[in-house]
Amino acid sequence: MLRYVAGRLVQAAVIVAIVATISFALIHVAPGDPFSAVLDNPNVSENVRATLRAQYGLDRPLPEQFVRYVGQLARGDLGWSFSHDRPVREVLASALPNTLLLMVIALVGSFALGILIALIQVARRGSAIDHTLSGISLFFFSMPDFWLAILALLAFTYWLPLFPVGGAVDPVMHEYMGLGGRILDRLRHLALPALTLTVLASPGVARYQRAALLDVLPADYIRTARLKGLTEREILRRHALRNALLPIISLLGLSFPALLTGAFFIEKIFAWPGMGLAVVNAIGTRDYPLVVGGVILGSIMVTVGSLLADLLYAWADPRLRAH
Amino acid sequence: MTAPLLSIHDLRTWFYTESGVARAVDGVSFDIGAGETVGIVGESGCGKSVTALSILRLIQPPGRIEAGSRIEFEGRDIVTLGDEEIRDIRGNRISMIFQEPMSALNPVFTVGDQVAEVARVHAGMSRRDAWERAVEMLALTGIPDAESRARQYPHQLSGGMRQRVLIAMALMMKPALVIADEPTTALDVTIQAQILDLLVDLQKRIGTSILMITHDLGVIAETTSRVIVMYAGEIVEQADVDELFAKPHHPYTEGLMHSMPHIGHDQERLNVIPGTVPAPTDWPHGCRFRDRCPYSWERCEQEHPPLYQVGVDHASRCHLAIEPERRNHPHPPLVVEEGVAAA
Amino acid sequence: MAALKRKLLLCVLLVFACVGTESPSGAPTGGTLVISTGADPDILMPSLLSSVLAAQITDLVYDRLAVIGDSLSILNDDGFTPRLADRWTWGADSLTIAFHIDPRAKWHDGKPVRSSDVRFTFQSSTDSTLGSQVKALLSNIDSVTTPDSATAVFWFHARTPQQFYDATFLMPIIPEHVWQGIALSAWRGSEQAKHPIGSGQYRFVRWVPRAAVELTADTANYRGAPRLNRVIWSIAPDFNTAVTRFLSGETDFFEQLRPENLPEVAKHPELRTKQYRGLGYIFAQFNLRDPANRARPHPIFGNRELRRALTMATDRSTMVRSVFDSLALPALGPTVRAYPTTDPNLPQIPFDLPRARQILDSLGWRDANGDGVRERNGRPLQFSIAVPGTSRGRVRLAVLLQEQLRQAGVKMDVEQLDLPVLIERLRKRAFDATIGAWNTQPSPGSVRGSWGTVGSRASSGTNYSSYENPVFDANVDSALSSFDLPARKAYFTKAYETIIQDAPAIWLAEPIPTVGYHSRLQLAHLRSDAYWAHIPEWWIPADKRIPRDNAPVATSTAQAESAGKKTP
Amino acid sequence: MLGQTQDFEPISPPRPRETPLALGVRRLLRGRSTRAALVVLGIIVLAGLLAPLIAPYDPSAQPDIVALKDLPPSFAHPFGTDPYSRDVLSRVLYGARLSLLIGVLATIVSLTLGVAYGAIAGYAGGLVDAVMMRVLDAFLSIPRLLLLIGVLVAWPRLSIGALVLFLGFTGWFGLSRIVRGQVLALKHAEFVTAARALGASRRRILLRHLLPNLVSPIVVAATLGVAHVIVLEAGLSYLGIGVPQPQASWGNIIQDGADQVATLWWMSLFPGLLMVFTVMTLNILGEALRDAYERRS
Repeated sequence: MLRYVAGRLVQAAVIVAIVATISFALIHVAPGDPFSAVLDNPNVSENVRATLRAQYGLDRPLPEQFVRYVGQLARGDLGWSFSHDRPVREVLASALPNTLLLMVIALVGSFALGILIALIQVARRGSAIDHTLSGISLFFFSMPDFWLAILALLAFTYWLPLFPVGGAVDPVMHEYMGLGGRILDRLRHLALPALTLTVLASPGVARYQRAALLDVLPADYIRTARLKGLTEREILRRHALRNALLPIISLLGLSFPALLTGAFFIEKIFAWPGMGLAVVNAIGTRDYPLVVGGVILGSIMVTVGSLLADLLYAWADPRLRAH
Repeated sequence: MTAPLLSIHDLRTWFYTESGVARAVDGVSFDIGAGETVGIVGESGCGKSVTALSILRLIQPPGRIEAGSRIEFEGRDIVTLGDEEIRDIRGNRISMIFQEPMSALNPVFTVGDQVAEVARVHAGMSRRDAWERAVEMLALTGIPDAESRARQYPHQLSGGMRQRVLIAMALMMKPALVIADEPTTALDVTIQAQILDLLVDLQKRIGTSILMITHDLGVIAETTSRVIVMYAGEIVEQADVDELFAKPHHPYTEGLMHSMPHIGHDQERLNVIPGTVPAPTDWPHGCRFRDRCPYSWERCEQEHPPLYQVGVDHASRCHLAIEPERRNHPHPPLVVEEGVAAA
Repeated sequence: MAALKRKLLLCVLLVFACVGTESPSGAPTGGTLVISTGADPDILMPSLLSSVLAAQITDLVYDRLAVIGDSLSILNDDGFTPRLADRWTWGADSLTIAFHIDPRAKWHDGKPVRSSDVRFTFQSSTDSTLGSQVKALLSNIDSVTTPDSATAVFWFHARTPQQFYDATFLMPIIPEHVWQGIALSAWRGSEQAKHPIGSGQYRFVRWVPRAAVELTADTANYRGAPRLNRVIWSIAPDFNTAVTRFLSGETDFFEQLRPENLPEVAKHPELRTKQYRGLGYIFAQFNLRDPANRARPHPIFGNRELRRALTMATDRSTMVRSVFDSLALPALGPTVRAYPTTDPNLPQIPFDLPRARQILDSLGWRDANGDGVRERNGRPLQFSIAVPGTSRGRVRLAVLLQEQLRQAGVKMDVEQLDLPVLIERLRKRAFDATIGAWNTQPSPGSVRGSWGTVGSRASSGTNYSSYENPVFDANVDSALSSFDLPARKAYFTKAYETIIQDAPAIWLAEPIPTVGYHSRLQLAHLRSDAYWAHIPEWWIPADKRIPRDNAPVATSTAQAESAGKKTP
Repeated sequence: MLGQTQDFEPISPPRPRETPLALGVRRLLRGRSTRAALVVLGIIVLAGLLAPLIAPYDPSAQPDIVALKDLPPSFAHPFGTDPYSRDVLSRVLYGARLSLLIGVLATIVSLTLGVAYGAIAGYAGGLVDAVMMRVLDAFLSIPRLLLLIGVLVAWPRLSIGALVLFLGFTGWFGLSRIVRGQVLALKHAEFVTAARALGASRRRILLRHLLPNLVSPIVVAATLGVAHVIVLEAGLSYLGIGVPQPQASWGNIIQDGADQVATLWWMSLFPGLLMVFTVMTLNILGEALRDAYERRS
């Protein structure tokens, strides 16, 4: 187990190193020097330019620049965001909790919803309910993230104004609210983006879990359980789900990229102040250090996520736990 | 003779598949007496396992036990029982042992848990009592150090151990009938004998009946008192074990005998009988074995043979029973095995 | 204190009750104005800012010596009213103006405003280290002297009609004691540039990026407290969210409605719209010099006839109606109708597609290969027009223009760029064409920089087209040095006629700024250059207040500062 | 469905001369939803291909920029018009063309890379394989959209060809892992050993023996890959770094109307719906293909 963890950690480190290399290559191989916009912008102050030059050592030979760059990354220095006029790390650090909040809610919500749907489907497999739910799942599964978010925005803030438009809190009144009011305000703002991301992520879980359950059901041990005189319900809940949860833990790791991608669009469309919004806005302002910082951080999140999922898997599966 | 424990009458289990109705079991009738050991033997696809599963009503869609089939057990017809009642029989009055002890055990629970579960379901025992009972039972099946073994997961046990676990599970409630579906096929030769001995031994102690399903005539010879030979969804021959081995009547049984490997020689298919079992969606008219039969003649093509009585408690579904002289003129089988040309 | 507490408690209990208090002048005060906006300010420092929002905020926080009248006359001190300077005297030769600082004037941190602050403001604004965009406009001011702490004297190089305007309008006065310790090069990134301390009727409370900027009434102000207690800019991430917040009542005021918003606003009986005359115009501008070699004329746009043909091929009034509906008029030229010096009947190049085709034919641009695009000597009549992708109006105009020109056999590619990139290209004159927009100042003189030879030759000049015509320059100069309105108007008209006929740009649209506001809000005059100029006079009747009007107000400076520091 | 009874495998032995592909197709056509999906996809593809013939208007024509702009769906303009008075239906049809084309071309690029990389890694084995797989892990852990954003922001103003290449370059990681697994498994399969024993060259083994066995995972990956690329392209275009503006792709049309969703909802709804249907049918087909092949093996 310990060896396994160590191995996975090394692997994660290698991944981050490769991501760093890719991002370095992006910065330096790109034809339209990504910093020209900054370096020539009259509104960017001289010390920012100097910082940038120092950061990327733009006038040094490439290998030296690379060593410098990796060194800075290792220290957690992601450079200077000129559109925010703050270090990229600070920008991302202040945005990250919002993104994580959104992702965690959506993760928990979509897995709960997805597994529930799958259980209903499998309990009534072959029935009209099963087919209908499959169809609905597939429909939402095939939906581009941004499109569903646009529709949700349209439906629930314009046509049926149930939710406030954008942001994490009421920008004006939040400061003046009591504790209860603040919590309520946050929840009101959180509801629609979190729900949308949940709806986006659930079909994948439901489909995967349904398949996993159906994979498990023909298994001999399910027949054994049936043979023992267990009810279908007990079998589904006790024997099938428990086994089908293992693949779902793998799905947990696999779903991070999609969840993060979804969060990007959702943050953009619902103006949720997370790292997705920061990075997408940085596209518009050509704030290249921030974009690259977002890519690196996103990759780290995904790597860490899948690492956690793997560890969880190893812990949950008695066959692996022993080793 | 007292009333049999289990009495199957005209069992038909059909599967409604995309490529047609597969009549996997097609009119099977037989009895099992209390404490008796009956064997069903036949090639893959002959319907013996479906018969076993039908007895426990474990047929999953698209399979279905057809109306008119009757499976009488302890005075009740299993076919028409409610879900609740059938569940009460499963694992309690009738239990089953499978071929693959690894896959038949749930990998994420300890074996003790799985054995104990039976007692919890049927005897309503507490977790603790059930566990103790399970350990007892495991010990009874010859698992050394059962207490600690019970805390292990299936993957930590050897194949023979796992089979013992399954046997413990099956005998937990001292059922009236145990169905053993190829219980030794997946095991090492040396273990096979041990497991068979164990079964026979336990049967004697508990007094349960056994329905032994196998393709291995050696196992039949060793454990059973009466044999049913199945082919293409039907019983083709039925006799006491000694009678059958001494005087096989049906050409299929004959073929099986000829191809009988030495005990323990694991051979999945008895390839020596030329040809393969026809598709269950499309049983031939007349005798279903005729294409592979060295004696077949016109009658075999036109008339579906009934079960002829050919001796004391000995029946055979072969027209040779009424035209025995045909046995003197064997000919090569009509059909060359498919794929031979291509190979 | 206990009484205050009780009062606050009452506020909380009777949320809908109003707690209007009377100001010394007798006008009712109280209430919160929330303005919807779609972007953050860039920097809250008058000499460095470039965003309109930053100007709104700093104009309320900082004071000028005097403010321009609503007529926007820039002639001498006509119509100007006192602010930090309670009076002023002209020198005998009119080359000096002595401003007397209002003795009651205090900075928001409690320090008095002195003449040295005025001198400091001038000196820092004109120091090239700071890099203020105002510097170029202050070239006529030689220096500022301070004979005593209450008097600031401006010394001018030349007598011009807009001397007084230059001295007062261009420079909100900043406190020397706050800024003197910071190197000029560090101003831009300084904390002070995020937490302004001024002398205006509103003091700064907080700026939470991407959320809000809040100002509160400076109740002890030398000019009296403003009528609204608070002004808050609610910063939405984009235009649409800003509009939606306004429509939903989350905000009270939206500064620039688009035509498609009007029916939405009309659906809300409590919302109103109001138009005022703006000072902006939009145009499609050509580069008259070859981007590859500025010594040569542009291979396409170097030709005046061709440029005129392009204007002729453009149905400007239809385009304007398509994009802006009733919220803009076709532009007259490099000017706006709000100037008293602008003749609204300036002769235009008419829309005449057949004639445009004829001209292009006669210039040798013909479609020989039948692909719909004219060519000459093997070179197709094709160019790309750069537009800022974030400006929807300009993108729309470009796409419409693309189709119009296609009908004349001209292939125009639309290239959407990010604003900083675009500005950079314009600065380097590395472009074929662009859709530009100028928001001009009250003085029509800015046309010198944007279309005159000065703006073409100077390295920081904004005459991106490199349009150079001595006739135009001479007429503009004459106009600017003339003290007589009819004469000024005549000179400007000549200058405009010249440039219109030279067609260095297709003059597209002059937007009519349209604000949306909640009917409970009582607006004052919306001044053309700055609708917000009179915000201190806006008010909300006591019977129309809603809970947020009565939210407790940050009162002391200390509180304001700590609130400000909380912002990350 | 007969998995319940192990005894019961050979229902109908495969017809000897049928290729895996033909078998797959035959299996595929059995499902009702699969047939429906094929029909819908066929219609969409056909509509895209025939866009010039069936589009009611020129997708870039601006017939009347004042009177005909921003029209909601009507008989004359079933999908409404955009702010330039262009017919949205016509644009969506042309958009189908472009979006599908990008999807297919990018997927071809991905397939080529994925198969090559996976086959090499699997065939080489050992250290080469280990290194190649670690590199692959790194690529797999970068969310594709993020990677593309990073690339496309660095390379502004890309042509569609370059966009296709980048979409292709970022889409092969998953497939190459599958291919590598298959190659690894097949490498030691008897028929390959036999071929090697008979002196077949490495190239011949790869091409004649391994590739045909990779057909099924490739076909499945291709189907799902096209769906994925379509969604990605739309997302990037929506962010303004995908297909450059004058051309209509589904993402672009949605982006055109994105800043007026409330008033121009038809500009988001119709291209989006069409996209959902396309992706949905591709998903159905991909899965049906997978089922068909998996059941065979």
